[in-house]
Amino acid sequence: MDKFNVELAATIGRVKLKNPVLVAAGTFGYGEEYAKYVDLNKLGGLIAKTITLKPRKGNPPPRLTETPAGLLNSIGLENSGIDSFIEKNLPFLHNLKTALIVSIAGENEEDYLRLADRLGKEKCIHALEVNVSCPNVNSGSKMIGEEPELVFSLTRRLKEVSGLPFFIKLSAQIGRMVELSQAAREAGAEAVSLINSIPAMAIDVDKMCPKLGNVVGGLSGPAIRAIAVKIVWEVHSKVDIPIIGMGGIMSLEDALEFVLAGASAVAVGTANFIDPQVSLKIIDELEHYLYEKKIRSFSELVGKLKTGG
Amino acid sequence: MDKFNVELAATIGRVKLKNPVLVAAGTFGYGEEYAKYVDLNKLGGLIAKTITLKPRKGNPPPRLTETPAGLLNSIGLENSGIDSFIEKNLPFLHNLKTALIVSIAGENEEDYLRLADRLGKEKCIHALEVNVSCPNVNSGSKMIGEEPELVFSLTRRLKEVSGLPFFIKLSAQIGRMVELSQAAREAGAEAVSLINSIPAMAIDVDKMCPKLGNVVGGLSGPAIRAIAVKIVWEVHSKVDIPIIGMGGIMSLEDALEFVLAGASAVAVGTANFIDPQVSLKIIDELEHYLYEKKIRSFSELVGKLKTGG
Amino acid sequence: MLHQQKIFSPAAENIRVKVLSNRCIKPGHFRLAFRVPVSFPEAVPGQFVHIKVGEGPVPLLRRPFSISNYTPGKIQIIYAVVGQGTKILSHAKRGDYLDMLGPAGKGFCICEEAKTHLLIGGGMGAAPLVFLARKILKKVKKDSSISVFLGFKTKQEIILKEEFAKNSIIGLQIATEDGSFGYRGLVSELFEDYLKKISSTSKFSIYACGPLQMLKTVARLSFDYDIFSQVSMEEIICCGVGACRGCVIKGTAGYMRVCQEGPVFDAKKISWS
Amino acid sequence: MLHQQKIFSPAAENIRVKVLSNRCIKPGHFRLAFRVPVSFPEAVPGQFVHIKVGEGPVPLLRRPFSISNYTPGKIQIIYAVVGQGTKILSHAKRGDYLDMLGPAGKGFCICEEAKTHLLIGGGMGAAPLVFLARKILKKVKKDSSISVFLGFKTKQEIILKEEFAKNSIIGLQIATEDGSFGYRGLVSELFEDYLKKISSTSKFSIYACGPLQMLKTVARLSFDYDIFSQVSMEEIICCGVGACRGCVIKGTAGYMRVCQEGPVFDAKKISWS
Ligand SMILES: Cc1cc2nc3c(=O)[nH]c(=O)nc-3n(C[C@H](O)[C@H](O)[C@H](O)COP(=O)(O)OP(=O)(O)OC[C@H]3O[C@@H](n4cnc5c(N)ncnc54)[C@H](O)[C@@H]3O)c2cc1C
Ligand SMILES: Cc1cc2nc3c(=O)[nH]c(=O)nc-3n(C[C@H](O)[C@H](O)[C@H](O)COP(=O)(O)OP(=O)(O)OC[C@H]3O[C@@H](n4cnc5c(N)ncnc54)[C@H](O)[C@@H]3O)c2cc1C
Ligand SMILES: Cc1cc2nc3c(=O)[nH]c(=O)nc-3n(C[C@H](O)[C@H](O)[C@H](O)COP(=O)(O)O)c2cc1C
Ligand SMILES: Cc1cc2nc3c(=O)[nH]c(=O)nc-3n(C[C@H](O)[C@H](O)[C@H](O)COP(=O)(O)O)c2cc1C
Ligand code: FES
Ligand code: FES
Repeated sequence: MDKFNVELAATIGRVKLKNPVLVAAGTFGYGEEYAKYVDLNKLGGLIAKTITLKPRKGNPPPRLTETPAGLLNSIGLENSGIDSFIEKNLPFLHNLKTALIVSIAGENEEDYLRLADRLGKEKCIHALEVNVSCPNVNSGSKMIGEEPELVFSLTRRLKEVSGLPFFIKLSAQIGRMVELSQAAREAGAEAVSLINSIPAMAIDVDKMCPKLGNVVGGLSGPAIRAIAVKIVWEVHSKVDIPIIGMGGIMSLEDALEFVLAGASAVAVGTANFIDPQVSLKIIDELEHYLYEKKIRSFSELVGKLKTGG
Repeated sequence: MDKFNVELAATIGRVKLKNPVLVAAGTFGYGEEYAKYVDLNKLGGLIAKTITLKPRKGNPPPRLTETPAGLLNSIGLENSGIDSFIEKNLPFLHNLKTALIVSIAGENEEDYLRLADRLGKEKCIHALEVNVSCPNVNSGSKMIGEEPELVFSLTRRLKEVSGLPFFIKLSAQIGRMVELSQAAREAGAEAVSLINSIPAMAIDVDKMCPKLGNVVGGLSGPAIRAIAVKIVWEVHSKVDIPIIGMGGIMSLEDALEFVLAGASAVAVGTANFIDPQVSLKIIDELEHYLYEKKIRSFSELVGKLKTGG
Repeated sequence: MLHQQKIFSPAAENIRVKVLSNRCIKPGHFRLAFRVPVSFPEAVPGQFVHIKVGEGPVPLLRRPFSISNYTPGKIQIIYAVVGQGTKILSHAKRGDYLDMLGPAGKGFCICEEAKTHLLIGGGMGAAPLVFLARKILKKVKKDSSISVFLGFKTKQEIILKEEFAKNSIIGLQIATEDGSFGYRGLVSELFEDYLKKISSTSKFSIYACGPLQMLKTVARLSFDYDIFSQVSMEEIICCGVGACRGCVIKGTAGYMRVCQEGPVFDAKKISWS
Repeated sequence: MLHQQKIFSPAAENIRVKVLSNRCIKPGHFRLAFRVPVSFPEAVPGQFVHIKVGEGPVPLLRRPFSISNYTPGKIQIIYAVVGQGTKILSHAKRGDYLDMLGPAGKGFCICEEAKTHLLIGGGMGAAPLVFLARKILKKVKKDSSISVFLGFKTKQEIILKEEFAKNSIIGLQIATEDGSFGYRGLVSELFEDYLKKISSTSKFSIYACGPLQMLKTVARLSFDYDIFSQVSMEEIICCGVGACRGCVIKGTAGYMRVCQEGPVFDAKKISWS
């Protein structure tokens, strides 16, 4: 075989990534925390932890518990708010030589619009991930991510305030992922991020109380992978929108499941906690894999699942 | 402490169980297969594998694959149909000294009604579990278990054809478990069975094809437990209907999570494959647990989760 | 062609068994022996035991292994380390306890009328054939012969050669894909070459265990030469008792459970396409 | 009361380390030593290492252990087997490799002006105090004293007694809940009794590690007697680098991360109610 260069670049609508491996929102802080363990510039991109307009103190501890092959968290979007983000975190992120995607969340449409407006003015941001599915915020009312009409309306209006590409992040808690993704597409979203952690709960049977201070949390990690892959495949089959796939990716093999199912890029979440370098390892192995399989470009793999019929 | 007798009996509406541990539909065949490994009469009850009007050959193999802490199956309701069930399986089940619950599924409302009508005439059946959420049947159209109105209408009509108690079995694939359970309650269902396996999928990245012949399957086992417990707790908090809790129960501790969250009884599924005697062990340990905690009656535990607020 | 006989499936048990030994017979390959009650049902070659490896939820399911020898009170299996489950099993030590369910499934039926018994094994498929050969030697008349054909990728992967070779009644031929030992090529090709040289195949009986592709070829040959053949099939085994219907393969008359109607099937009953 | 000093947190690494030994020091308790590069940042008592135990997804997270000794090129931890993760760790053998992240978090600051160093440990909380005592001995002036108070459930559970006892400068007192050794009662009661007999607590400094209830009492006593006190807190540690915000505890000025602002905190900064 002739030696050839493998093309790792990935495309999510208007967003070009040097490779398809991102780190997922909330699992990599604002990059800086991991800077001494990982060469951040090698990542396909970094999705910064969700920020809100005002500071949020997050949920009462305990915020974490393990379940079989899973992690249950109820961080509750603890963050210092957008002003602090722009002042303290953005300068560091600004210097990174990789795609920066910032995750935003609000209590209502206006919050999201103001966040997008502010962030739209920052040069170094490549896209915004719109978190409409955090299982850890009990606002009482319905989440935007539960209703296709709300997703449509929010996305439409976001596009009016900012030219940035928007990724709409949805969760498996709703059996309507196709409808929701369709709404995102019709309103002009660049992509959908699938999936957020799944609402779940664990109980300390000795103390007869919930293991998490917030009672309910979001389940992530290998336990949810098969559920996430199914959602990615279903949305890819039925909706014409790029997908960023995530949920339990621990290895190249796991990442490829998402890609074959239809994800144009993947994000590594929980696995960062176990091995901060896991994303770089996946990128390395992906290059070898493509070379050995004689596939010239990563993008050829996207959605290449053979389903017989 | 005075010695006292622990009361294990459980109540699901009109159905009385000698203890709260059942075996879940599809994971224990028709009892006979396990008879040489387990004293079936000690079970709280047996939910027989789902039967349909006509024989079904089920989905093409492979039908099983493992995921981290989970089992993905696409059996596809293989069964010999109701005539065969009544002729070949019921005589054996008839002699059991424990509650017999028969799971039924149909392609439409009429199927369910005819099944209920036929089975309503059999003396030895204590209740019917109405499977409206099997993730392995691609009928093309919407599943009854996806729409509260359909659940309501089906349950209503079932109650007209038979005096048997009905348990409506729902799945986590829908984020509307509360609405659906409410519909079941309003139509007079005896209970809801929560949860069926969750739609999921795994890919063989070497062959670039799905690991299951049916592409999609249902995820069960410890991986889904935290998701199931959350659903049970949510439905118990918001809907006044008895719940049979299931999803990843492998031990007494797991079973108690469901009970504290609000399940009046539990069903052991996937764990039977790993240890056929696991249900009997859980029953034994439950008795000891109650004794040590000085709880006189199992039913005192149901929904006893302390959530602070 | 001989008639198929009723394949024997005695009662099974689900018990804790004590490991007697677990020896590495070559890199990545182990022979594990464990004690069973003397009252334990007599196992038939081709049947399997279903073993819980490890304690945690990963791997979740039991793992099936063909019985490679049975004597009252003792069962032996031979296995290759291919994944997490077999890796954990390889750490079992003498004196450890394992949770075992078995003997499960239907084994090979030994055709007593047959004069020439042909055993074909690919890779780990050799494991149950050791037990089978021993049984045939015991059961059948002196004037009948046993020929064993084994196939491996390379010389390094050959297992159980000595077990067969030490019995002079058994004719043993080995194929390696790279030709590093014996016949160069697939064991099914070796077997076909053998059949081609035979004038009459009456009173022949075929027993095969190995990869699907090998079994396919052996089955086709058995049809061509009109020899009764039994093949041992693989699928993921879940309950192992016939309850879950997860282990089915396609048969000419519908799906059949590997753990119940099999793992050994009359080759004619399988849908090979 | 002495002023709190800046708690020192050097750079950390995420590396594969080689196990030097992993000895059972008493049933269910192990001392594990592993090699680190000589260039490895100097660890401070109270800091922890975050270790990946096992390969599979169960247990999923790393496990945190206080450093119980550091010498250039070598780190030691002492741990109790309490669940699956520590059970797996107990199987590590000399020569095995572990994936380690550390030294993580902020350690104890040794109050150089203090004359009387009071170390209080409950159960496994004794582990980092060995390292701390060694450091104090090195750093502080000859005229200062160290008193160590350890508490255990019963005599059988006592650990690290010899490590402290062998140094005559250290005053060691032990409490057991059942009175099977030393003082009968909780270590916090033993400590309270001690304080009651003291006329002046000026230039005292408290360092405590152990169960929450013990730390609570120690903190209250430190407030009552106006002694600067540092406590080592526990929460489930996930990332261990301050990114996930999963390990927070309630402080007087909001949530604080155990892995970043802690595990050692000025007792005054913690919301004890
Ligand atoms: C009836 C039968 C008899 C067998 N006899 C032997 C034998 O004598 N010696 C031997 O080395 N192997 C035998 N096998 C294969 C053996 O069961 C698998 O190699 C083993 O289960 C792999 O487990 P793992 O966790 O190490 O590998 P995994 O990482 O789980 O998988 C490796 C491979 O094994 C297959 N496998 C996994 N779980 C099962 C399961 N529950 N049932 C069947 N296949 C599975 C997978 O599809 C995969 O291809 C037999 C299989 C069957 C069905
Ligand atoms: C900063 C810090 C230092 C520690 N130092 C020591 C030490 O020197 N020696 C020692 O024996 N133990 C120490 N521990 C406790 C030790 O981390 C736990 O005992 C261990 O993680 C239990 O793992 P397991 O899988 O065996 O038990 P599990 O079955 O997982 O749990 C047993 C108990 O350990 C707790 N635990 C589980 N995972 C974690 C985690 N990631 N972080 C914190 N707690 C957890 C659980 O809440 C539970 O109460 C320390 C904990 C912290 C936070
Ligand atoms: C501790 C933790 C914090 C998270 N915080 C966020 C967040 O702030 N915003 C968000 O959109 N998703 C958040 N997530 C979800 C992840 O981005 C990801 O969607 C999910 O965990 C599934 O991927 P994984 O299984 O690889 O972790 C968080 C997940 C974890 C485990
Ligand atoms: C192999 C298999 C077959 C199943 N078949 C049925 C079925 O026929 N009808 C049904 O209602 N549920 C069926 N289920 C779902 C179980 O009854 C149960 O709801 C689910 O597996 C969750 O419980 P578990 O995690 O304990 O297995 C099946 C599950 C498995 C694993
Ligand atoms: S494994 Fe369950 S039927 Fe064969
Ligand atoms: S463990 Fe992640 S912030 Fe402390």
